[in-house]
Amino acid sequence: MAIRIQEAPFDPGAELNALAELADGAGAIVAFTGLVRSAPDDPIASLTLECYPELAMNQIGRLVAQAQERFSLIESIVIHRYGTLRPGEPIVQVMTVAPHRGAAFEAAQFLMDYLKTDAPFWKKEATDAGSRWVDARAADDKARARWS
Amino acid sequence: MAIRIQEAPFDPGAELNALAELADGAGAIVAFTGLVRSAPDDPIASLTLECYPELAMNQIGRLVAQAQERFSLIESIVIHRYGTLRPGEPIVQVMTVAPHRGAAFEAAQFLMDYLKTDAPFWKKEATDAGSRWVDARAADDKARARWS
Amino acid sequence: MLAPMKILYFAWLRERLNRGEEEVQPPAEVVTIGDLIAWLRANDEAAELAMQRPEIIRAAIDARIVAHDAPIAGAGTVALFPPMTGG
Amino acid sequence: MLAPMKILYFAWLRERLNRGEEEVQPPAEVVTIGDLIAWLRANDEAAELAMQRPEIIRAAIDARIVAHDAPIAGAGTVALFPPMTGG
Repeated sequence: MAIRIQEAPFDPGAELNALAELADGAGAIVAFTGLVRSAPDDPIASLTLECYPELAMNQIGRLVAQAQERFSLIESIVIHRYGTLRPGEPIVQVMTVAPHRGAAFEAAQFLMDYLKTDAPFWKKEATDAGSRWVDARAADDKARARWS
Repeated sequence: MAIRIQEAPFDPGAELNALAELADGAGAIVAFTGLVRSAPDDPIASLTLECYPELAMNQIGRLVAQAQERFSLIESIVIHRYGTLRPGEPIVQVMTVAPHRGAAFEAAQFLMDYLKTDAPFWKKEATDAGSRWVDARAADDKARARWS
Repeated sequence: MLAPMKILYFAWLRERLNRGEEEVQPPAEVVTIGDLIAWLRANDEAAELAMQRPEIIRAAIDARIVAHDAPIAGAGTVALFPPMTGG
Repeated sequence: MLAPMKILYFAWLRERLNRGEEEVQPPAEVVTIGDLIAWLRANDEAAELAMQRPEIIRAAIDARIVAHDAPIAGAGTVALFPPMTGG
Protein backbone atom coordinates (compact mmCIF):
# COMPACT_ATOMS: atom_id res chain seq x y z
CA MET A 1 0.00 0.00 0.00
CA ALA A 2 1.21 3.48 -0.77
CA ILE A 3 -0.27 6.96 -1.01
CA ARG A 4 1.40 10.05 -2.39
CA ILE A 5 0.07 13.61 -2.28
CA GLN A 6 2.32 15.82 -4.37
CA GLU A 7 2.50 19.00 -6.39
CA ALA A 8 5.05 17.53 -8.83
CA PRO A 9 3.89 15.77 -12.00
CA PHE A 10 4.09 11.98 -12.16
CA ASP A 11 4.61 9.57 -15.06
CA PRO A 12 1.56 7.25 -15.37
CA GLY A 13 3.38 4.55 -17.32
CA ALA A 14 6.45 4.54 -15.10
CA GLU A 15 4.17 4.21 -12.06
CA LEU A 16 2.36 1.27 -13.65
CA ASN A 17 5.60 -0.50 -14.50
CA ALA A 18 7.04 0.06 -11.03
CA LEU A 19 3.91 -1.47 -9.53
CA ALA A 20 4.00 -4.46 -11.90
CA GLU A 21 7.38 -5.35 -10.37
CA LEU A 22 5.63 -5.80 -7.01
CA ALA A 23 2.83 -7.91 -8.45
CA ASP A 24 4.05 -11.33 -7.33
CA GLY A 25 1.24 -13.88 -7.58
CA ALA A 26 -1.03 -11.39 -9.32
CA GLY A 27 -3.19 -11.99 -12.34
CA ALA A 28 -4.65 -8.51 -12.76
CA ILE A 29 -3.59 -4.88 -12.51
CA VAL A 30 -6.05 -2.02 -12.99
CA ALA A 31 -4.67 1.49 -13.42
CA PHE A 32 -7.05 4.44 -13.46
CA THR A 33 -5.60 7.79 -14.54
CA GLY A 34 -7.68 10.94 -14.12
CA LEU A 35 -6.74 13.83 -16.41
CA VAL A 36 -7.51 17.53 -16.43
CA ARG A 37 -10.40 17.63 -18.86
CA SER A 38 -11.04 20.54 -21.18
CA ALA A 39 -14.27 19.94 -23.07
CA PRO A 40 -14.34 21.32 -26.62
CA ASP A 41 -17.59 23.21 -25.90
CA ASP A 42 -16.33 24.62 -22.58
CA PRO A 43 -12.52 24.80 -22.64
CA ILE A 44 -10.49 25.62 -19.55
CA ALA A 45 -7.05 27.18 -19.37
CA SER A 46 -6.00 25.41 -16.18
CA LEU A 47 -7.27 23.58 -13.13
CA THR A 48 -6.03 24.43 -9.65
CA LEU A 49 -6.42 21.89 -6.86
CA GLU A 50 -6.36 23.17 -3.33
CA CYS A 51 -5.55 20.54 -0.71
CA TYR A 52 -5.51 19.97 3.04
CA PRO A 53 -2.54 17.61 2.99
CA GLU A 54 -2.67 16.27 6.53
CA LEU A 55 -6.37 15.39 6.24
CA ALA A 56 -5.78 13.96 2.75
CA MET A 57 -3.16 11.57 4.08
CA ASN A 58 -5.51 10.46 6.87
CA GLN A 59 -8.56 10.06 4.62
CA ILE A 60 -6.82 8.35 1.71
CA GLY A 61 -4.72 6.17 4.00
CA ARG A 62 -7.84 4.83 5.68
CA LEU A 63 -9.54 4.37 2.32
CA VAL A 64 -6.65 2.39 0.82
CA ALA A 65 -6.51 0.17 3.90
CA GLN A 66 -10.26 -0.48 3.55
CA ALA A 67 -9.90 -1.35 -0.14
CA GLN A 68 -6.95 -3.62 0.52
CA GLU A 69 -8.99 -5.58 3.09
CA ARG A 70 -12.37 -5.54 1.37
CA PHE A 71 -11.08 -6.71 -2.01
CA SER A 72 -8.15 -8.85 -0.75
CA LEU A 73 -5.71 -6.84 -2.84
CA ILE A 74 -2.09 -7.78 -3.33
CA GLU A 75 -1.11 -4.14 -3.67
CA SER A 76 -2.76 -0.73 -4.06
CA ILE A 77 -1.45 2.74 -4.76
CA VAL A 78 -3.02 6.21 -4.87
CA ILE A 79 -1.15 9.20 -6.27
CA HIS A 80 -2.94 12.58 -6.10
CA ARG A 81 -1.63 15.92 -7.23
CA TYR A 82 -2.45 19.45 -6.13
CA GLY A 83 -1.48 22.86 -7.48
CA THR A 84 -2.15 24.28 -10.94
CA LEU A 85 -2.40 21.79 -13.82
CA ARG A 86 -2.93 22.24 -17.54
CA PRO A 87 -5.51 20.35 -19.67
CA GLY A 88 -4.44 16.77 -20.34
CA GLU A 89 -2.17 16.55 -17.28
CA PRO A 90 -2.69 13.60 -14.94
CA ILE A 91 -4.35 14.59 -11.65
CA VAL A 92 -4.76 11.24 -9.96
CA GLN A 93 -3.74 7.65 -10.48
CA VAL A 94 -5.25 4.70 -8.63
CA MET A 95 -3.73 1.27 -9.15
CA THR A 96 -4.91 -2.05 -7.76
CA VAL A 97 -3.33 -5.49 -8.00
CA ALA A 98 -5.27 -8.70 -7.34
CA PRO A 99 -5.23 -12.40 -8.20
CA HIS A 100 -8.23 -11.94 -10.53
CA ARG A 101 -9.70 -9.11 -12.57
CA GLY A 102 -13.00 -8.68 -10.73
CA ALA A 103 -11.41 -7.58 -7.46
CA ALA A 104 -8.91 -5.29 -9.19
CA PHE A 105 -11.66 -3.51 -11.17
CA GLU A 106 -14.00 -3.20 -8.21
CA ALA A 107 -11.30 -1.90 -5.87
CA ALA A 108 -10.17 0.76 -8.34
CA GLN A 109 -13.76 1.97 -8.75
CA PHE A 110 -14.30 1.91 -4.98
CA LEU A 111 -11.20 4.04 -4.46
CA MET A 112 -12.12 6.54 -7.17
CA ASP A 113 -15.72 6.85 -5.96
CA TYR A 114 -14.54 7.65 -2.44
CA LEU A 115 -11.77 10.00 -3.54
CA LYS A 116 -14.35 12.14 -5.32
CA THR A 117 -16.34 12.80 -2.16
CA ASP A 118 -13.97 12.10 0.74
CA ALA A 119 -10.55 13.36 -0.29
CA PRO A 120 -9.98 17.00 0.81
CA PHE A 121 -9.21 18.58 -2.54
CA TRP A 122 -11.11 21.49 -4.07
CA LYS A 123 -10.97 22.20 -7.79
CA LYS A 124 -11.03 25.63 -9.39
CA GLU A 125 -11.19 26.00 -13.15
CA ALA A 126 -9.65 28.99 -14.93
CA THR A 127 -11.34 29.97 -18.21
CA ASP A 128 -11.09 32.96 -20.50
CA ALA A 129 -14.14 34.36 -18.71
CA GLY A 130 -12.63 34.06 -15.22
CA SER A 131 -12.37 31.30 -12.67
CA ARG A 132 -14.94 29.16 -10.87
CA TRP A 133 -15.00 26.53 -8.15
CA VAL A 134 -16.13 23.10 -9.32
CA ASP A 135 -19.29 22.04 -7.50
CA ALA A 136 -19.55 18.68 -5.76
CA ARG A 137 -21.76 16.47 -7.95
CA ALA A 138 -24.79 14.53 -6.73
CA ALA A 139 -23.74 11.75 -9.14
CA ASP A 140 -20.53 11.33 -7.15
CA ASP A 141 -22.46 10.98 -3.89
CA LYS A 142 -24.60 8.35 -5.58
CA ALA A 143 -21.58 6.47 -6.96
CA ARG A 144 -20.08 6.36 -3.50
CA ALA A 145 -23.32 5.21 -1.90
CA ARG A 146 -23.30 1.93 -3.82
CA TRP A 147 -20.38 0.66 -1.70
CA SER A 148 -22.11 1.00 1.66
CA MET B 1 -9.11 2.11 -31.97
CA ALA B 2 -6.31 -0.39 -32.29
CA ILE B 3 -5.82 -4.10 -31.77
CA ARG B 4 -2.56 -5.99 -31.72
CA ILE B 5 -2.08 -9.75 -31.59
CA GLN B 6 1.59 -10.51 -31.10
CA GLU B 7 4.08 -13.04 -29.80
CA ALA B 8 6.54 -10.35 -28.70
CA PRO B 9 6.40 -8.90 -25.18
CA PHE B 10 4.99 -5.40 -24.69
CA ASP B 11 5.70 -2.68 -22.13
CA PRO B 12 2.51 -1.89 -20.14
CA GLY B 13 3.66 1.53 -18.99
CA ALA B 14 4.96 2.60 -22.39
CA GLU B 15 1.62 1.56 -23.93
CA LEU B 16 -0.28 3.60 -21.33
CA ASN B 17 1.84 6.68 -21.92
CA ALA B 18 1.54 6.39 -25.70
CA LEU B 19 -2.24 6.23 -25.35
CA ALA B 20 -2.33 9.22 -22.97
CA GLU B 21 -0.86 11.29 -25.80
CA LEU B 22 -4.00 10.56 -27.84
CA ALA B 23 -6.37 11.38 -25.02
CA ASP B 24 -7.44 14.82 -26.18
CA GLY B 25 -10.59 15.91 -24.35
CA ALA B 26 -10.42 12.91 -22.03
CA GLY B 27 -10.91 12.88 -18.28
CA ALA B 28 -10.31 9.18 -17.63
CA ILE B 29 -8.05 6.37 -18.78
CA VAL B 30 -8.45 2.81 -17.53
CA ALA B 31 -5.68 0.32 -18.23
CA PHE B 32 -6.20 -3.34 -17.40
CA THR B 33 -3.14 -5.58 -17.54
CA GLY B 34 -3.55 -9.36 -17.27
CA LEU B 35 -0.49 -11.25 -16.07
CA VAL B 36 0.53 -14.90 -16.12
CA ARG B 37 -0.48 -15.96 -12.63
CA SER B 38 1.39 -18.56 -10.65
CA ALA B 39 -0.45 -19.23 -7.40
CA PRO B 40 1.80 -20.09 -4.43
CA ASP B 41 -0.21 -23.26 -3.75
CA ASP B 42 -0.20 -24.37 -7.40
CA PRO B 43 2.80 -22.86 -9.19
CA ILE B 44 3.24 -23.06 -12.92
CA ALA B 45 6.48 -22.97 -14.89
CA SER B 46 4.99 -21.32 -17.97
CA LEU B 47 1.78 -20.60 -19.82
CA THR B 48 1.44 -21.21 -23.55
CA LEU B 49 -1.29 -19.44 -25.49
CA GLU B 50 -2.37 -20.97 -28.77
CA CYS B 51 -4.11 -18.57 -31.12
CA TYR B 52 -6.13 -18.49 -34.34
CA PRO B 53 -4.85 -15.07 -35.43
CA GLU B 54 -7.21 -14.36 -38.31
CA LEU B 55 -10.28 -15.14 -36.20
CA ALA B 56 -8.79 -13.21 -33.27
CA MET B 57 -8.46 -10.08 -35.39
CA ASN B 58 -12.07 -10.42 -36.56
CA GLN B 59 -13.50 -11.14 -33.12
CA ILE B 60 -11.53 -8.53 -31.21
CA GLY B 61 -11.95 -5.92 -33.95
CA ARG B 62 -15.72 -6.27 -33.78
CA LEU B 63 -15.62 -6.21 -29.98
CA VAL B 64 -13.56 -3.01 -29.81
CA ALA B 65 -15.89 -1.32 -32.30
CA GLN B 66 -18.86 -2.33 -30.14
CA ALA B 67 -17.22 -0.97 -26.99
CA GLN B 68 -16.27 2.28 -28.70
CA GLU B 69 -19.89 2.84 -29.73
CA ARG B 70 -21.64 1.53 -26.64
CA PHE B 71 -19.57 3.53 -24.16
CA SER B 72 -18.83 6.57 -26.40
CA LEU B 73 -15.11 6.07 -25.98
CA ILE B 74 -12.52 8.55 -27.17
CA GLU B 75 -10.03 5.75 -27.76
CA SER B 76 -9.62 2.04 -27.03
CA ILE B 77 -6.78 -0.42 -27.46
CA VAL B 78 -6.43 -4.18 -27.02
CA ILE B 79 -3.04 -5.88 -27.03
CA HIS B 80 -3.01 -9.68 -26.71
CA ARG B 81 0.00 -11.99 -26.74
CA TYR B 82 0.34 -15.62 -27.73
CA GLY B 83 3.22 -18.08 -27.41
CA THR B 84 4.97 -19.25 -24.25
CA LEU B 85 5.06 -16.80 -21.32
CA ARG B 86 6.60 -16.98 -17.87
CA PRO B 87 4.82 -16.17 -14.58
CA GLY B 88 4.43 -12.43 -14.09
CA GLU B 89 4.61 -11.60 -17.80
CA PRO B 90 1.81 -9.46 -19.25
CA ILE B 91 -0.60 -11.46 -21.45
CA VAL B 92 -3.15 -8.84 -22.33
CA GLN B 93 -3.69 -5.12 -21.96
CA VAL B 94 -7.01 -3.37 -22.49
CA MET B 95 -7.09 0.43 -22.36
CA THR B 96 -10.09 2.72 -22.62
CA VAL B 97 -10.26 6.50 -22.77
CA ALA B 98 -13.45 8.44 -22.05
CA PRO B 99 -14.61 11.87 -20.88
CA HIS B 100 -15.60 10.43 -17.48
CA ARG B 101 -14.52 7.50 -15.33
CA GLY B 102 -17.73 5.47 -15.42
CA ALA B 103 -17.60 4.79 -19.15
CA ALA B 104 -13.87 4.04 -19.11
CA PHE B 105 -14.26 1.49 -16.27
CA GLU B 106 -17.32 -0.15 -17.79
CA ALA B 107 -15.81 -0.41 -21.26
CA ALA B 108 -12.61 -2.01 -19.95
CA GLN B 109 -14.64 -4.60 -18.03
CA PHE B 110 -16.88 -5.23 -21.04
CA LEU B 111 -13.82 -5.83 -23.22
CA MET B 112 -12.16 -8.16 -20.72
CA ASP B 113 -15.34 -10.14 -20.10
CA TYR B 114 -15.77 -10.76 -23.83
CA LEU B 115 -12.11 -11.52 -24.47
CA LYS B 116 -12.31 -14.34 -21.92
CA THR B 117 -15.04 -16.17 -23.81
CA ASP B 118 -14.92 -14.85 -27.39
CA ALA B 119 -11.26 -14.37 -28.27
CA PRO B 120 -9.78 -17.49 -29.92
CA PHE B 121 -6.91 -18.20 -27.56
CA TRP B 122 -6.38 -21.44 -25.67
CA LYS B 123 -4.19 -21.59 -22.57
CA LYS B 124 -2.00 -24.49 -21.55
CA GLU B 125 -0.17 -24.45 -18.23
CA ALA B 126 3.15 -26.24 -17.76
CA THR B 127 3.83 -27.46 -14.21
CA ASP B 128 6.41 -29.77 -12.66
CA ALA B 129 3.83 -32.55 -12.95
CA GLY B 130 3.19 -32.03 -16.66
CA SER B 131 1.01 -29.75 -18.70
CA ARG B 132 -2.75 -29.17 -18.80
CA TRP B 133 -5.22 -27.15 -20.85
CA VAL B 134 -7.03 -24.44 -18.87
CA ASP B 135 -10.78 -25.09 -18.86
CA ALA B 136 -13.24 -22.40 -19.84
CA ARG B 137 -14.86 -21.12 -16.64
CA ALA B 138 -18.60 -20.86 -16.01
CA ALA B 139 -17.85 -17.63 -14.09
CA ASP B 140 -16.53 -16.10 -17.31
CA ASP B 141 -19.71 -16.99 -19.19
CA LYS B 142 -21.67 -15.39 -16.38
CA ALA B 143 -19.52 -12.23 -16.39
CA ARG B 144 -20.08 -11.90 -20.12
CA ALA B 145 -23.82 -12.45 -19.84
CA ARG B 146 -24.30 -9.29 -17.76
CA TRP B 147 -23.65 -7.15 -20.85
CA SER B 148 -26.42 -8.60 -23.01
CA MET C 1 -13.49 30.22 27.78
CA LEU C 2 -12.01 27.34 25.80
CA ALA C 3 -8.30 27.25 25.09
CA PRO C 4 -7.36 29.14 21.90
CA MET C 5 -7.69 27.06 18.77
CA LYS C 6 -6.59 27.44 15.18
CA ILE C 7 -9.20 27.42 12.43
CA LEU C 8 -8.32 26.56 8.83
CA TYR C 9 -10.52 27.56 5.89
CA PHE C 10 -10.35 26.09 2.39
CA ALA C 11 -11.54 26.80 -1.15
CA TRP C 12 -14.38 29.30 -1.58
CA LEU C 13 -14.79 29.56 2.18
CA ARG C 14 -11.18 30.75 2.43
CA GLU C 15 -11.73 33.18 -0.45
CA ARG C 16 -14.96 34.64 0.93
CA LEU C 17 -13.38 35.13 4.35
CA ASN C 18 -10.20 36.43 2.78
CA ARG C 19 -8.12 34.35 5.17
CA GLY C 20 -6.84 30.78 5.24
CA GLU C 21 -6.52 30.52 9.00
CA GLU C 22 -7.09 32.38 12.22
CA GLU C 23 -6.83 31.82 15.93
CA VAL C 24 -10.01 32.06 18.01
CA GLN C 25 -10.98 31.60 21.64
CA PRO C 26 -14.71 30.87 21.83
CA PRO C 27 -16.68 31.18 25.10
CA ALA C 28 -17.53 28.05 27.11
CA GLU C 29 -21.08 27.75 25.70
CA VAL C 30 -19.61 26.96 22.27
CA VAL C 31 -19.58 23.18 22.64
CA THR C 32 -19.83 21.66 19.15
CA ILE C 33 -18.71 22.35 15.58
CA GLY C 34 -22.25 23.58 14.91
CA ASP C 35 -21.99 25.99 17.83
CA LEU C 36 -18.60 27.17 16.56
CA ILE C 37 -19.99 27.95 13.11
CA ALA C 38 -22.90 29.85 14.63
CA TRP C 39 -20.54 31.79 16.91
CA LEU C 40 -18.20 32.65 14.02
CA ARG C 41 -21.17 33.87 11.97
CA ALA C 42 -22.49 35.98 14.84
CA ASN C 43 -19.15 37.73 15.31
CA ASP C 44 -18.12 38.48 11.72
CA GLU C 45 -20.08 39.79 8.78
CA ALA C 46 -17.93 37.99 6.19
CA ALA C 47 -18.42 34.72 8.08
CA GLU C 48 -22.17 35.38 8.35
CA LEU C 49 -22.35 35.61 4.55
CA ALA C 50 -19.80 32.89 3.72
CA MET C 51 -21.58 30.29 5.86
CA GLN C 52 -25.17 31.32 5.07
CA ARG C 53 -25.93 27.63 4.58
CA PRO C 54 -24.04 26.11 7.51
CA GLU C 55 -25.37 22.62 6.69
CA ILE C 56 -23.13 22.37 3.62
CA ILE C 57 -19.96 23.23 5.53
CA ARG C 58 -17.76 20.21 6.30
CA ALA C 59 -15.45 20.06 9.30
CA ALA C 60 -12.38 18.30 10.64
CA ILE C 61 -10.81 18.37 14.07
CA ASP C 62 -7.07 17.76 14.15
CA ALA C 63 -7.20 16.35 10.60
CA ARG C 64 -10.05 13.93 11.25
CA ILE C 65 -13.45 14.47 9.62
CA VAL C 66 -16.22 15.14 12.17
CA ALA C 67 -19.95 15.87 12.14
CA HIS C 68 -21.49 19.16 13.28
CA ASP C 69 -22.44 17.68 16.64
CA ALA C 70 -18.83 16.78 17.48
CA PRO C 71 -17.50 18.53 20.62
CA ILE C 72 -14.61 20.90 20.03
CA ALA C 73 -13.18 20.76 23.54
CA GLY C 74 -9.48 19.94 23.33
CA ALA C 75 -9.26 20.65 19.61
CA GLY C 76 -5.94 22.07 18.47
CA THR C 77 -6.99 22.74 14.87
CA VAL C 78 -10.49 22.92 13.43
CA ALA C 79 -10.86 22.96 9.65
CA LEU C 80 -13.99 24.22 7.86
CA PHE C 81 -14.49 23.70 4.15
CA PRO C 82 -16.98 23.16 1.31
CA PRO C 83 -17.88 19.66 0.03
CA MET C 84 -14.75 17.98 -1.31
CA THR C 85 -14.10 17.51 -5.04
CA GLY C 86 -11.18 15.10 -5.12
CA GLY C 87 -10.16 12.47 -7.63
CA MET D 1 -19.51 -34.01 -53.31
CA LEU D 2 -18.72 -30.56 -51.96
CA ALA D 3 -15.57 -28.78 -53.08
CA PRO D 4 -12.52 -29.72 -50.98
CA MET D 5 -12.18 -27.63 -47.85
CA LYS D 6 -9.48 -27.07 -45.30
CA ILE D 7 -10.18 -27.88 -41.65
CA LEU D 8 -8.17 -26.29 -38.82
CA TYR D 9 -8.01 -27.79 -35.33
CA PHE D 10 -6.86 -25.99 -32.19
CA ALA D 11 -5.78 -26.73 -28.62
CA TRP D 12 -6.67 -30.14 -27.19
CA LEU D 13 -8.66 -30.98 -30.29
CA ARG D 14 -5.51 -30.52 -32.37
CA GLU D 15 -3.49 -32.59 -29.88
CA ARG D 16 -6.00 -35.45 -29.72
CA LEU D 17 -6.18 -35.62 -33.50
CA ASN D 18 -2.44 -35.23 -33.79
CA ARG D 19 -2.88 -32.73 -36.63
CA GLY D 20 -3.49 -28.98 -36.91
CA GLU D 21 -5.15 -29.08 -40.29
CA GLU D 22 -6.30 -31.36 -43.03
CA GLU D 23 -8.12 -31.18 -46.33
CA VAL D 24 -11.43 -33.01 -46.65
CA GLN D 25 -14.11 -33.45 -49.30
CA PRO D 26 -17.36 -34.42 -47.62
CA PRO D 27 -20.28 -35.95 -49.54
CA ALA D 28 -23.22 -33.76 -50.51
CA GLU D 29 -25.42 -34.88 -47.60
CA VAL D 30 -23.01 -33.12 -45.21
CA VAL D 31 -24.80 -29.78 -45.10
CA THR D 32 -24.01 -28.11 -41.76
CA ILE D 33 -21.15 -27.81 -39.27
CA GLY D 34 -23.01 -30.37 -37.14
CA ASP D 35 -23.14 -32.76 -40.09
CA LEU D 36 -19.44 -32.20 -40.72
CA ILE D 37 -18.52 -33.08 -37.16
CA ALA D 38 -20.65 -36.22 -37.31
CA TRP D 39 -19.08 -37.20 -40.64
CA LEU D 40 -15.54 -36.62 -39.34
CA ARG D 41 -16.31 -38.78 -36.29
CA ALA D 42 -17.77 -41.56 -38.42
CA ASN D 43 -14.67 -41.72 -40.59
CA ASP D 44 -11.85 -41.53 -38.04
CA GLU D 45 -11.40 -43.21 -34.69
CA ALA D 46 -9.30 -40.36 -33.27
CA ALA D 47 -12.00 -37.85 -34.30
CA GLU D 48 -14.72 -40.11 -32.83
CA LEU D 49 -12.94 -39.95 -29.47
CA ALA D 50 -11.77 -36.32 -29.64
CA MET D 51 -15.29 -35.04 -30.34
CA GLN D 52 -17.21 -37.41 -28.09
CA ARG D 53 -19.15 -34.38 -26.87
CA PRO D 54 -19.77 -32.53 -30.13
CA GLU D 55 -21.91 -29.90 -28.40
CA ILE D 56 -18.84 -28.34 -26.74
CA ILE D 57 -16.95 -27.97 -30.03
CA ARG D 58 -16.94 -24.42 -31.40
CA ALA D 59 -16.67 -23.63 -35.10
CA ALA D 60 -15.72 -20.88 -37.52
CA ILE D 61 -16.11 -20.66 -41.29
CA ASP D 62 -13.56 -18.49 -43.04
CA ALA D 63 -12.58 -16.89 -39.72
CA ARG D 64 -16.12 -16.03 -38.63
CA ILE D 65 -17.72 -17.81 -35.66
CA VAL D 66 -20.77 -19.89 -36.66
CA ALA D 67 -23.27 -22.16 -34.93
CA HIS D 68 -23.56 -25.91 -35.57
CA ASP D 69 -26.53 -25.40 -37.89
CA ALA D 70 -24.56 -23.12 -40.23
CA PRO D 71 -24.28 -24.48 -43.81
CA ILE D 72 -20.75 -25.29 -44.95
CA ALA D 73 -21.39 -24.95 -48.70
CA GLY D 74 -18.81 -22.60 -50.18
CA ALA D 75 -16.57 -22.67 -47.11
CA GLY D 76 -12.87 -22.39 -47.84
CA THR D 77 -11.67 -23.02 -44.29
CA VAL D 78 -13.59 -24.52 -41.39
CA ALA D 79 -12.05 -24.25 -37.91
CA LEU D 80 -13.05 -26.54 -35.03
CA PHE D 81 -11.90 -25.86 -31.49
CA PRO D 82 -12.69 -26.12 -27.77
CA PRO D 83 -14.27 -23.23 -25.81
CA MET D 84 -11.97 -20.22 -25.92
CA THR D 85 -9.92 -19.09 -22.93
CA GLY D 86 -8.68 -15.66 -23.97
CA GLY D 87 -7.85 -12.59 -21.94
